[in-house]
Amino acid sequence: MTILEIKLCGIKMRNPTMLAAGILGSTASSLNWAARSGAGAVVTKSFGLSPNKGYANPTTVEVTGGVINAIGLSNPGVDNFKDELLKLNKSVPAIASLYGANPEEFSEIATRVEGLVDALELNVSCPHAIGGCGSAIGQDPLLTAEIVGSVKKSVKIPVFVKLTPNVTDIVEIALHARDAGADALTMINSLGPGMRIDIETGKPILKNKFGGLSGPAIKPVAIRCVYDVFDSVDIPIIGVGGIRDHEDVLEFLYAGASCVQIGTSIMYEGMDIFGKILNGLERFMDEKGYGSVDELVGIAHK
Amino acid sequence: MTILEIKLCGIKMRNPTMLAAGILGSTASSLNWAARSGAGAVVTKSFGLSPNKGYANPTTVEVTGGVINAIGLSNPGVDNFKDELLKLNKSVPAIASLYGANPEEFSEIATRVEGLVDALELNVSCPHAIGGCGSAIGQDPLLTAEIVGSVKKSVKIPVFVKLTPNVTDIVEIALHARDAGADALTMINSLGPGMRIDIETGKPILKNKFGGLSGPAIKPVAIRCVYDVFDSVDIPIIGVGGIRDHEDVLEFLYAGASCVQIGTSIMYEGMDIFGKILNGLERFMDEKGYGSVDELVGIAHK
Amino acid sequence: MHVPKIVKIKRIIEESPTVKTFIFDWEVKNEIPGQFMMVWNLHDEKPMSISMIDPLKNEIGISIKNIGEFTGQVHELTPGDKLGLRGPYGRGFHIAGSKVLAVGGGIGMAPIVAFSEEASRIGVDVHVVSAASTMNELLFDDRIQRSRSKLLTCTDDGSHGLCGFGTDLAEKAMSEDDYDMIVSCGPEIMMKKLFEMVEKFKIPAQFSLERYMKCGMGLCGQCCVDDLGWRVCVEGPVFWTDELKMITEFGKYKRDSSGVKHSIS
Amino acid sequence: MHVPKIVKIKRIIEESPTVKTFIFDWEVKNEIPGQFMMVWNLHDEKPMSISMIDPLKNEIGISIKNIGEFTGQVHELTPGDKLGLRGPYGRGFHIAGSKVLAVGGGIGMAPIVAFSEEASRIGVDVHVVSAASTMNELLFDDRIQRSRSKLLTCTDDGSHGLCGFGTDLAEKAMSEDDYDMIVSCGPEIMMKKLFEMVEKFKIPAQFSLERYMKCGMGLCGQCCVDDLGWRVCVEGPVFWTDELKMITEFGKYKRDSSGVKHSIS
Ligand SMILES: Cc1cc2nc3c(=O)[nH]c(=O)nc-3n(C[C@H](O)[C@H](O)[C@H](O)COP(=O)(O)OP(=O)(O)OC[C@H]3O[C@@H](n4cnc5c(N)ncnc54)[C@H](O)[C@@H]3O)c2cc1C
Ligand SMILES: Cc1cc2nc3c(=O)[nH]c(=O)nc-3n(C[C@H](O)[C@H](O)[C@H](O)COP(=O)(O)OP(=O)(O)OC[C@H]3O[C@@H](n4cnc5c(N)ncnc54)[C@H](O)[C@@H]3O)c2cc1C
Ligand SMILES: Cc1cc2nc3c(=O)[nH]c(=O)nc-3n(C[C@H](O)[C@H](O)[C@H](O)COP(=O)(O)O)c2cc1C
Ligand SMILES: Cc1cc2nc3c(=O)[nH]c(=O)nc-3n(C[C@H](O)[C@H](O)[C@H](O)COP(=O)(O)O)c2cc1C
Ligand code: FES
Ligand code: FES
Repeated sequence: MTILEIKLCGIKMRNPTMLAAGILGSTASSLNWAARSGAGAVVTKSFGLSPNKGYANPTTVEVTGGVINAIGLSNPGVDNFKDELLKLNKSVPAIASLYGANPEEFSEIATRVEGLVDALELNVSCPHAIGGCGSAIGQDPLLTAEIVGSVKKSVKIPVFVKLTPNVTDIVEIALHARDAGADALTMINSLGPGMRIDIETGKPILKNKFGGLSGPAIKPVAIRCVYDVFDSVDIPIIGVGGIRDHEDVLEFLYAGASCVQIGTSIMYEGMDIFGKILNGLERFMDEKGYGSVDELVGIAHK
Repeated sequence: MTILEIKLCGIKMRNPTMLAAGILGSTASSLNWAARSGAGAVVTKSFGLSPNKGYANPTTVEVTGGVINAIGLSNPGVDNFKDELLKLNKSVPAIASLYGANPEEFSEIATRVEGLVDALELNVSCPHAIGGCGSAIGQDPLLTAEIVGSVKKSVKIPVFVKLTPNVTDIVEIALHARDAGADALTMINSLGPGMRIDIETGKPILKNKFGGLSGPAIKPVAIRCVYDVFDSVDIPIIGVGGIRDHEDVLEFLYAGASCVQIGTSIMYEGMDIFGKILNGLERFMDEKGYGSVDELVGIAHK
Repeated sequence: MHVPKIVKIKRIIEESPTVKTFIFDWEVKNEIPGQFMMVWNLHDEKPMSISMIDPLKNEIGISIKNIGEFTGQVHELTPGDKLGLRGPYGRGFHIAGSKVLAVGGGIGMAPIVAFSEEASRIGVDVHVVSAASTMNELLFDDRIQRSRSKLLTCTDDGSHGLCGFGTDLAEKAMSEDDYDMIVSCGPEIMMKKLFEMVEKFKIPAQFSLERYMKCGMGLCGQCCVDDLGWRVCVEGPVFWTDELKMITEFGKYKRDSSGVKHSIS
Repeated sequence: MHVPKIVKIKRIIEESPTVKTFIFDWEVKNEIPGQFMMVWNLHDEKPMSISMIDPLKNEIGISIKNIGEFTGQVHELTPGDKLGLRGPYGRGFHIAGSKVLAVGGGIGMAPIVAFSEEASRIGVDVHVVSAASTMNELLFDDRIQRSRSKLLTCTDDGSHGLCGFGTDLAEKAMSEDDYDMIVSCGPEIMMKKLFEMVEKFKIPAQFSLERYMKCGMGLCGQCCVDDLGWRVCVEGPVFWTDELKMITEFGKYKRDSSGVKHSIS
């Protein structure tokens, strides 16, 4: 056992990093690649009941400090995705990210994949989902609670709930998710949403016009969300938003995250980002004499 | 008359740029400096009824793509600030930014400075104000409307309302402000709020722990807010958030802003930023054959 | 920054009844044959190989075959019309060896002609196998000849050059000549056959793959291939045979925009 | 990035009963005497001039006079304790001329000693007027002498050197010697008097100003001075007499942390 090992809702992880949902997570192959590259766990691209092409291109565009994206939750649907889940090499825990339009849809998908993964992450926070599937849910505390409650009744594996920062009060949503039975909270999904307009043509560049902001630019907001929720909610927090190096990971742990997810920065650093971060983290803990990741969690509150 | 000239709520401006509230706006001298440097209008630092020291340092810290700040609305109070307003050289329109805890306070301050400025900007959106003065108001549509209504009854000069992006639905707040009589909307105040934690000590760096995020990192969100509100509200919008060059200004105009404010990027570019942006803007308009700024407003909606 | 840059179409060359080349002013830095651009026509955005690189005139070109909505729209544009380009993306062809066989099929000739020009320029002896369905779909003959590469053509219907597939002609060339390396772009079944051939002849080779692309910048995972998960937009689109051996889906299937698999035939 | 970097106090030098110098390992790039650091003691953050720059050992120092809550807290620290530093900030002293008079009063000696060391090192003949209230508050004598600058001292109570103010001693020096330039840092009333003196003697001069600072990076406007609005943290803290003539509040008043004016006396 190394000093990086952690336990999250009973799930053993060899280190506190995960591949974030929707970044290279559409196939078993790329999820396995993330695992081979060092990720302590992998989260799939969010999938729903039926195949979804998502939005037409352009679906991503870079901005200062990150990207805005409106992929639109493209995925081959739960049945096709089960084939992918079956091919996961299982070297690290796998978390299935789900989306749906209502409690029944969420529970249906959850039940179908329960046997193939170690935990579920409910995506109620995509800022550009079609047909009320995304943050329309996560911005409504009661609807969020209803969905979490429904999924919790349907499955036995841990259920994480991924929250949107695009609300007046994220603590309120977090409390509702916790009360409905969430085992952990993932924070944050992409922010805004944001828009980028082309100067020459005056056109919004994304086909969907606006998309969620992710990358280093959103890190301060993610850190604050984790910090605030840590103070009022007693379930583990999975921190995500703008992580690019091991210092960013430390910041999330200090704020109160038990572990972290990494997404957009893979665009800058490639899959090697996991190895680089783990080296940095282990060196730091070694130098400072920390014996386990848990000792780092919540330090900023002391 | 140059092609950059605009009219905002009846106020003639030689160009569509303003100094944003709270950046170098605490004295007549620095406001006059911004005017000398090219700003088409200047907005003061927000001031309240009595002197306010704000938070202790650190009050600002840089992050990727901008800064987070928790200055805490430090100001010498309306009576001292009137001395500053009297020393404005009046070469460009001056806008007084006010804050208060309730409708009465807002109206009181508004009345006292009405004769000294060309318009008011109500700051109901500071994400780190003491005692419910800031975004606690701007996140509540009814309270916002009440304050706007009260100020509108007290003064005759145009009243701008500055909105916070840190709400689930900015269009709802914008509509309430408009219905209460706002003459224009300024969008956006700083975002988040955000937090930055020091790696060595585990301490949040800002004394107030969290602060508003500003600078290029927030531009995509500001653009989206302007775009969305332009679609549903028929009063002029003053765009602000992350502007660093004339292309950023164009993006705001295309999204629907009638003019813009510039804040954080003065840290990168100095006061020369106004001159640089105006040159860029005039050259662009000249090359493309635009005859007035108005022609650019809202192009992204076509 | 991964942001489309709006450029005006400078010239359009009608290469064949279905293919047009669009030329743009573009500050050439280190664009490499085999790399691609994301091309935005203000409605949709799709990957297109760079088919022409002129570092002296600072021009690049892309060659588009009209096969659907997007390519149809672009074909309707005229000089002066605007497109948004971002790139170059991906890993292009590595130029190595002194005698190289370049095999292109159909619109796959786009990166191949750019490769043959670039490689010839630095002194490599390039033989180009250009394959098309019929004579007037043969692409870039003149540019290949001007680049002093040797041109070998074939058509499915025998209307020009050898009657047969590009792989037949390539096999002939490989048995008659000693090549240091092969590069290829074209229909995946053609490349799959060629791949088996170069294994037999034991010649190092690079192949340019096509997969559905959304971001083009290595984020969305839409273009990832089994079993290694590599992103065709970043780790590809050009792969060595060593790498292709680990891309188990090569020649078998590819995924569409929702991620559903479709077999290649 | 304007972010505090945590450093450990390497050594502490007790300069006088009220002043301590704190030395840190710091990669010296182009720190200039007259520039300042924002010093964070994990509770508050305040501006402090750089009083020592050692590009060989890669060390810098700041010298702090204990006058209130923050400075008191920092005085309680011991070697190994942590402080956060960001900077260097502002425009330092411009080194020019071959014979320079440097006038420091009280803790204003902090940038002056750094200046005299740096200027001497490159061959400038520096005469330093060091003024303090009383003998054991005279700062940095040893360093000034070691730097081969000429040291002239005075104390308000006559306990060492000339009995009188720094301005008296400076006037004496200026009438006896020809200086190409004057630099000064100290109480603003002292500098105001010196400013009038150099006008009379027609010698170019630079003065280092103090104003209340929050951001230190040119954003908040807390340190802006009348009438031009310049930011002391960016356009200053060192100003030429030409510039000072346009800083009409110089010697008259300064603003506190809420922006309320207080007259200087
Ligand atoms: C790296 C790369 C380089 C390419 N270079 C060229 C080129 O030089 N010239 C050329 O004509 N074509 C090229 N293509 C193929 C080109 O992108 C598609 O033919 C084009 O997008 C079809 O669009 P459509 O709307 O006209 O047809 P559709 O009817 O939309 O699609 C026809 C077929 O094209 C493919 N396709 C559609 N959209 C995409 C997409 N976003 N990404 C990848 N494939 C897609 C699919 O297989 C689809 O079945 C390249 C593709 C890739 C991946
Ligand atoms: C550019 C610059 C360089 C300085 N260099 C030095 C130095 O080398 N050594 C040194 O001992 N002191 C220096 N000072 C002054 C030092 O910053 C203050 O004396 C110190 O902040 C006082 O803090 P306190 O809490 O101990 O005292 P307080 O009781 O808080 O303040 C005493 C006085 O210090 C001043 N002060 C307080 N806070 C600030 C602030 N944030 N910014 C500016 N002035 C403030 C005010 O005039 C106040 O009345 C410098 C100031 C500036 C602006
Ligand atoms: C291209 C892209 C696709 C994403 N898809 C999903 C998704 O399917 N489900 C989800 O919960 N989050 C999705 N996200 C959000 C990320 O998981 C993550 O919460 C966010 O990007 C912030 O982290 P980062 O800054 O490290 O990317 C996506 C983000 C990006 C950039
Ligand atoms: C240091 C600082 C102080 C600010 N003070 C105020 C203020 O007093 N009142 C206000 O309405 N907005 C204030 N703001 C917000 C700005 O006016 C502006 O809305 C925001 O910073 C986004 O624009 P920017 O990215 O160009 O800075 C402040 C911002 C900064 C960085
Ligand atoms: S197209 Fe998005 S990762 Fe390749
Ligand atoms: S201290 Fe903020 S501008 Fe100088």
